[in-house]
Amino acid sequence: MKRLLVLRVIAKELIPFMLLFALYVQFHGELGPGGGFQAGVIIAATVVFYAIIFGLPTARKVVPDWLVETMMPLGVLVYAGVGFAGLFLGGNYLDYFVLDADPVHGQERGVFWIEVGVAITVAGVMLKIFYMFAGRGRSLDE
Amino acid sequence: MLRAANSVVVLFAFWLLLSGYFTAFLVTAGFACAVAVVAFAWRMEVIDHEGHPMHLGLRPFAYVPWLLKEILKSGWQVTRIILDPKLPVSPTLVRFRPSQRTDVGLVTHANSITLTPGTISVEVGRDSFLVHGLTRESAAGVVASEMDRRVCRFEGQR
Amino acid sequence: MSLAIDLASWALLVAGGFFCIVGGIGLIRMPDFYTRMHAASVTDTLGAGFMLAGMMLQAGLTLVTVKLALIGVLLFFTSPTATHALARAAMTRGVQPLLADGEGAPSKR
Amino acid sequence: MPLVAAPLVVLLRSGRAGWLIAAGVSVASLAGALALAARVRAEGVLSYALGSWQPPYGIEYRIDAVNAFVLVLVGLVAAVVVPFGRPAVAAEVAAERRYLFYAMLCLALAGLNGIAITGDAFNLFVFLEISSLSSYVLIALGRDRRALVASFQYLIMGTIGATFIVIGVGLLYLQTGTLNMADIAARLEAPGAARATLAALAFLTVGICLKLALFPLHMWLPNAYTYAPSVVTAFLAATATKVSVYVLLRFWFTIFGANLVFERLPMPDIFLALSVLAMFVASGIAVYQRNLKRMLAYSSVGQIGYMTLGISLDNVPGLTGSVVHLFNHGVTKGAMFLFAGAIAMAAGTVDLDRLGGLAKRMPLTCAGLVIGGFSLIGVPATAGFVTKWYLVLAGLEKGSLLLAALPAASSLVAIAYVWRFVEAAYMREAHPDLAGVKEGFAAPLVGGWILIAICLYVGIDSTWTVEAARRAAAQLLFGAPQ
Amino acid sequence: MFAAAAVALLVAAALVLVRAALGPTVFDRVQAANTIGTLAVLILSVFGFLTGRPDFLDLALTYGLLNVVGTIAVLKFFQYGDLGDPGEAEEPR
Amino acid sequence: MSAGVAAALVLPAAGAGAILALGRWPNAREAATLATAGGLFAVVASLLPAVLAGARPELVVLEMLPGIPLAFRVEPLGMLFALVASGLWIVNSIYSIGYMRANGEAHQTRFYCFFALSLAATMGIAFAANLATLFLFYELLTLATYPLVTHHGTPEARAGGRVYLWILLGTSIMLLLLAVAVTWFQAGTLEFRAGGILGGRVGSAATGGLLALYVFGIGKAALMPVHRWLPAAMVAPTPVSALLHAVAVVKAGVFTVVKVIVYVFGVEATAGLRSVDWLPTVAGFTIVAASVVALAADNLKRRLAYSTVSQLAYVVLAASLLAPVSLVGAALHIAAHAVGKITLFFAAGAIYTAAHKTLVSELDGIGRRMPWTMAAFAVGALSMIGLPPTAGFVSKWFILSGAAATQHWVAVTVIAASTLLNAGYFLPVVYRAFFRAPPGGEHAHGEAPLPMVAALAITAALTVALFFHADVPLALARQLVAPH
Amino acid sequence: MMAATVAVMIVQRNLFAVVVLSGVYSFLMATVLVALDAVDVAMTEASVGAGISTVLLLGALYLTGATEAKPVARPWLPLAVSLATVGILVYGTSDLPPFSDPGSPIFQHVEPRYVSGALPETGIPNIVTAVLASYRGYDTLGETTVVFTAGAGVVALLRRRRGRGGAEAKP
Amino acid sequence: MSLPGHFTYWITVFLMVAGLYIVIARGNLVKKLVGLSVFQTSVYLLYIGPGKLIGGTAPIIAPGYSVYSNPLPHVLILTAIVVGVATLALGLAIVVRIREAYGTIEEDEILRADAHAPQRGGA
Ligand code: NA
Ligand code: NA
Repeated sequence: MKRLLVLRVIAKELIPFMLLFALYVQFHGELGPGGGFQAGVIIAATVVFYAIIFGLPTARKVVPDWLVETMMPLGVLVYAGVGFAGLFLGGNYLDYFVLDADPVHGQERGVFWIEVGVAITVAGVMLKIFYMFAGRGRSLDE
Repeated sequence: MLRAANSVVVLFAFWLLLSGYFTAFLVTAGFACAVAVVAFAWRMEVIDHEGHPMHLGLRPFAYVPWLLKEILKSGWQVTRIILDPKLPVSPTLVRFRPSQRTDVGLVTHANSITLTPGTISVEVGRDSFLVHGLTRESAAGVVASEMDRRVCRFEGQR
Repeated sequence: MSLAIDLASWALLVAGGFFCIVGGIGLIRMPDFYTRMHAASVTDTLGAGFMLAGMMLQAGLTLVTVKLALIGVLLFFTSPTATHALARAAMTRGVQPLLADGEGAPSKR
Repeated sequence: MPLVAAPLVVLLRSGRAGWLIAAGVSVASLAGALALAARVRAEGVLSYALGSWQPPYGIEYRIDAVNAFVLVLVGLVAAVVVPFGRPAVAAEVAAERRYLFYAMLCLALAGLNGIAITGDAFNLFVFLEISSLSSYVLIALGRDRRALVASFQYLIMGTIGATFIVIGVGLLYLQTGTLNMADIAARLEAPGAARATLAALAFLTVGICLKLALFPLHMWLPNAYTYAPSVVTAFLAATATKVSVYVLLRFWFTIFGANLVFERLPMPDIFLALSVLAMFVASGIAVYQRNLKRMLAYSSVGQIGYMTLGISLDNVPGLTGSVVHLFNHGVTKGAMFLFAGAIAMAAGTVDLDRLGGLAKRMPLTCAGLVIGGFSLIGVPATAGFVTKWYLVLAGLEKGSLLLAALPAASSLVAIAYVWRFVEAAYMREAHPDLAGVKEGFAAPLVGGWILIAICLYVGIDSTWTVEAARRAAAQLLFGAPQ
Repeated sequence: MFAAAAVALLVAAALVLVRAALGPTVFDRVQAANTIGTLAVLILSVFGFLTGRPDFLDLALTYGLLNVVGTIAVLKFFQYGDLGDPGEAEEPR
Repeated sequence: MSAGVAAALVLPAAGAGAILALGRWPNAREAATLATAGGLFAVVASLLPAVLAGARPELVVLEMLPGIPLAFRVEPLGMLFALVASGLWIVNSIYSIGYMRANGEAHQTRFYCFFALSLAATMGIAFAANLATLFLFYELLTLATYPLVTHHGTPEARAGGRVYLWILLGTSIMLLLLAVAVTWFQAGTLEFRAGGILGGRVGSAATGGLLALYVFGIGKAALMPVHRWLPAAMVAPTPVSALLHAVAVVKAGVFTVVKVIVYVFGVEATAGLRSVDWLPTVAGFTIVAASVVALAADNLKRRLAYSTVSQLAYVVLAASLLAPVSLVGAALHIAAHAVGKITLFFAAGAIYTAAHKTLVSELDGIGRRMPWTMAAFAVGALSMIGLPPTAGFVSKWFILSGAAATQHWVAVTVIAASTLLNAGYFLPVVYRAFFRAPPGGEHAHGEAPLPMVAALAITAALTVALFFHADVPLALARQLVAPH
Repeated sequence: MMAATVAVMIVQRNLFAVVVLSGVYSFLMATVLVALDAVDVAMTEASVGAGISTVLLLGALYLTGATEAKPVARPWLPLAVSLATVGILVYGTSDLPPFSDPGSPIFQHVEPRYVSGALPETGIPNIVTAVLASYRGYDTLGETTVVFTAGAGVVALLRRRRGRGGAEAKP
Repeated sequence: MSLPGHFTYWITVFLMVAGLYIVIARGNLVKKLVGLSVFQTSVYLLYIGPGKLIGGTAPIIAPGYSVYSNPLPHVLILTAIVVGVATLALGLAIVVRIREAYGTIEEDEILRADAHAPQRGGA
């Protein structure tokens, strides 16, 4: 008897929408509430949800540890990299004005990329922490 | 593959509904995101006949109004019970065999039971449902019910 | 016309609020865990439904309505799922339901 | 820059690369700090607007004589401890965690530098948290299980402290509408006018004092320093509390102004009393410790008392003493903890009762520790003397021989605990467990001796440090170095 | 009228909160928490209208999603004592 | 010239290094010690003519604290002190070699190394051009001698070392440092200047207080009640007691006192102040009280130690009289007491080495077995008492003259009384040694090893020589008080 | 309501219940935040408080056990400390401008520039995002680093050697 | 000083006491962390409360609105929330390790275990 029947089916239906919603939050952070952090958290929450229902090992197969561990620093580097881009293009650190000929457009571009960085790191970290906690009681990890 | 493409379309529509901004950038991004999500979800193996039951067509939409009506009816009953000073409850458990054949059908049935106030599906399996009813009558109402038949119809039986 | 819409949405919102409160009262009055769940589902379904409908009427045919509908759909899917999971978890962990017929839990747990 | 280094380290996932990057970053950080200090000296206060948003709208780096000094200290300690700490890390931290360890070290360094360099009150909090969180991890990576408890204790106390700081900053913000420190200072109402100002002062002071382990808010420190890996202890002991002292200086003098803090409130008296308690009670507790690292940790609490004493005296020599002691004590304790770590590695214990006759086995390590001890006592020709000299002068300037005698008197307590080590290492019968012990790895020894050499050098030729500290003191008191 | 709705929702939430406080079983509290989540979604929607900025419904959606994740996580944990347990999902079909 | 000053400081430190490096070869090591000592004396002596001619060689190394340089300046008193210390180091090294070998002492490398370091510190004190430099080397001397005091590592040695350290470091940090700080605070300089630097800047009462800080802060001068470290230090091997606790350390103390009085307070500036009148009294009390304790002490080294306490107080007394003549006496007494007391300690060490005796009551008839040793002891004793033909007579004479000149009759009385007491505790030793019959059943022993005997003979000879040829010390002492 | 939740959290010894209640608390807090116009903050608090924190606490509880021992009965000192803190805070806030005072300093300085400048200067209508990502972008870099630190820290603390379980935890 | 005018401050105050009380008075380490979270959240209202303008709207520029609540506190508190969750995660990780090392997460028992443990070097 599949006792998780209801959860499984509903989860399958829900997860793609959750992910898309996360991305929506990411991309509309400049227009409405939300942004990289919230998006990162929702992405992580989705994977956590997936892991809860389909099991940690499955989740770890889909979103492997190496990926998560790469995401953690990658996001910070993206963010810092935007900062350095400003520096190399002749502005101060984190100066977005210089990222484009049109300063306002430059700002938009800078904000977009740093939000991407934030989301990557947040999603990575939250997931990794979840993996660490949830995986600790069992023998399958690492 | 068709299922995936269809998913992309649905998700892209979802995006557009959420967004309400139709700038070139955001629309493109929306499409890209929909594709990315589907790719990822594919990897998760959640886009299958359960996760994206497109084979059902539009039949589910016919089922919904009926369900809403049921919810209203039983909701009102439960409200009366709650507000009744005597609190006339007679909790009852019933076990019965559902007639659905697919998981989607079973889940729809189970959730419909739960959605209608006064009944909760406690255990859901292929062979038997265990339902908790607030009263004897509500519990009895789920066995071999109209709902069972309607879900079967939506599932494509008959 | 707009007055009619206002009145209708008023009515819907009031109904929603009423059912929410009823659910809350039920949650307090009901004798055991399982019966309380029934009360809660009044809030989840009727309360939420009427409220959202009331708001949709106010918003008219806009994106807001779409989002409200999405919220409604979300609740429609998730609320029974959560309730079911809760009931099942309680049953698995041996929370005995109070039964009118005094049978106790069914043998198969 | 270390901020960028840390993720790189994690990305590379190699202990060796981690070490290389961390060491490189530390040295670069020292170089940067020195360059900044030189520029500050030449050009006065530097301001760097991040994102090219002019303060107070954006966040600015604001570097003056005070934080240039602190930056140099942090850079120096890092540049010595990190490159030379490698064998200690190898011995104390499991291989698969080593790269993370270095990443944490980089983050701690980044946090401390950030605290020192920023001109924005809230940004300071953010960096404070970076350094704190990484410190918690670093401490918890100690081998002894008590390291975990110590780290947890620190986490609780540190978070309370940080939250107090946020509350204080919030109260300031509510009164001024700005977060830029210079701007807050300029917009704060007339001294003592607002209750909220006083409350902000109270919260900030308590919060910072939790972080800097002012007696009696020091409870987290001894355990943390005792059980953390030695490199961590050496690094944190030499920098973290010092940076906190800097923060206190910054808030008290730059934002609230000496007028408010010292003339309208009983702050100097309270601080004086606590400092004296720290100097005598904490040092007194140090005398009774059997564990060398713990003894040094309590000694740190006592030495922090010197710094706060100098602050509470509120005059140029006092502040000079405080600021210069940041450096002097940082260098000294950094070296001593490196040596203590070397002992722990070689002898497997830092229990004084089991270190009998150690000097025979590890002569250079012990000699370094003894010289460090001299600095703690304040023997002339060591850095510690310079501090003591200025504190005594500050007491005299206050017109009190008693105040002048206090720092001198607490040296006696320092003699007591330093001599416990001297007698154990040099005069006790050789402990049987130490039979095979030899002077261990060269790296910590070299690192420690570099710091000791600096400690001796600035003890004999203190013009550089004292001049810098005096400029910092003048900056704090009069708003410009004189 | 939205104010009235908000008040009603708040009253309901207060009632549910009583149950959350009383317990007695953990499941009661989880149920209460879940219901409060639903009510919060509604309150948020109403607030949107109340403040005249109904375009913040994303917030309500977020609530709804995370409410489910949280509730399921709690239950999963309580049933198996382990969040990562694959449960029976791996059974052959 | 300044190269000479630098050499005087660096040479012993370098010697310490060499000793450490040669630790494995005892002969080479001890040769290094001797060579360093000889070299040091040569360097110091080479500076003498210039100083006598009125030059003041200087060396400024760097700025320790803003406004306070690490600087050296050879003036007459320092010259005298340096000469005595470096000269006696040669003799002491010879003696040490004999003593350490004969007694089979452990850790000899460490011993010679720290000995050399102590001498380096002593040179620093002697040549310091300002209070801060002096304070620096003063503390270094304490630390460098500490390992020597606790050389044996026994519990008693550790206990003695603890007292030594606590009193010397304690007084210097608590009082001397404070005094230096007050001086800096008031005068704005710490430089030793003829005529003093405090003149007129400090009130009378404050001057008295500051003087008290100095006098008691300079624990090495062993003025009561901060004298206790000196007997405690007697746990050290005898060569240490001889050179350090008869010459270098204690003389550093009184030297500093004299220097502070002359160059910081200024003789003229301080002379009339009533607030400094207490000092001769305290010094006088120390002279008498220490003598009484010495009289009661049976342990020979302890008796010598209290004798030292008493004799140091002479110097302080002499300086505190603030008369030129007495200051000359103070300077001379530094030299005179040094040669005399080192002789006595040498003798005590020789007795211990040859006969393993430490108590005065055990010395019956020992003069017959160790005639050279006890003869030298007698010479030293005479010098302590202040009888001709010894150096002690000369210095005491000047001090007494000073007391008479200033009509300080208390001082005169004290000197007279103490002379009697000195005789009272030294002469019985000599009497026992030569005129009592040795107890029976003793194992036969002769003199101590040759290097020791040679050393004590040399110092005894010096004690006598200084009586006949006191011109160099006298010249230096006179320059000290010469009008500037 | 939040107060009541917290009060129950204090008394409750079943840690599991405490976790559930803290989720409720978070929802309530987020609702209040929305009422105060802080929509971005509310979204974050909701996702963090109700989502991530709950999951984390549960994960930790699984590994540590879910009931609290009876507290040792000496609550007076902590209470005194807490009350002293509060005393200062009450004192300090008592002369701050009252709620919703447009004349208070925080609306006079800095803020106007953000409100009027965000859109023309950065092209971003959400002022919070504009300030967060651009004006105070460095703060957010720091914040991201904090997150990263926590993540790497947890890994550093909980990672085990490959192949064998939990040996390193023993001292 | 008006009670309603400082309403948000009063909530802040209450949460703060409660949080701090849990942290100090409770021996269970997880509970301490929960208390710490509450304590940290108390700050949110301190910042955000005063930034609200009645009649103002959320600081997202939209046509038809001219009065916005102060966005700066929102930004700061976003950061504070993130810091809070980071602290919580780390704290829990440490608690987990403590539990593995000591077998308990009660402060008293841990202290007792350490007091009885033989004094080791603690290197
Ligand atoms: Na945003
Ligand atoms: Na139902």
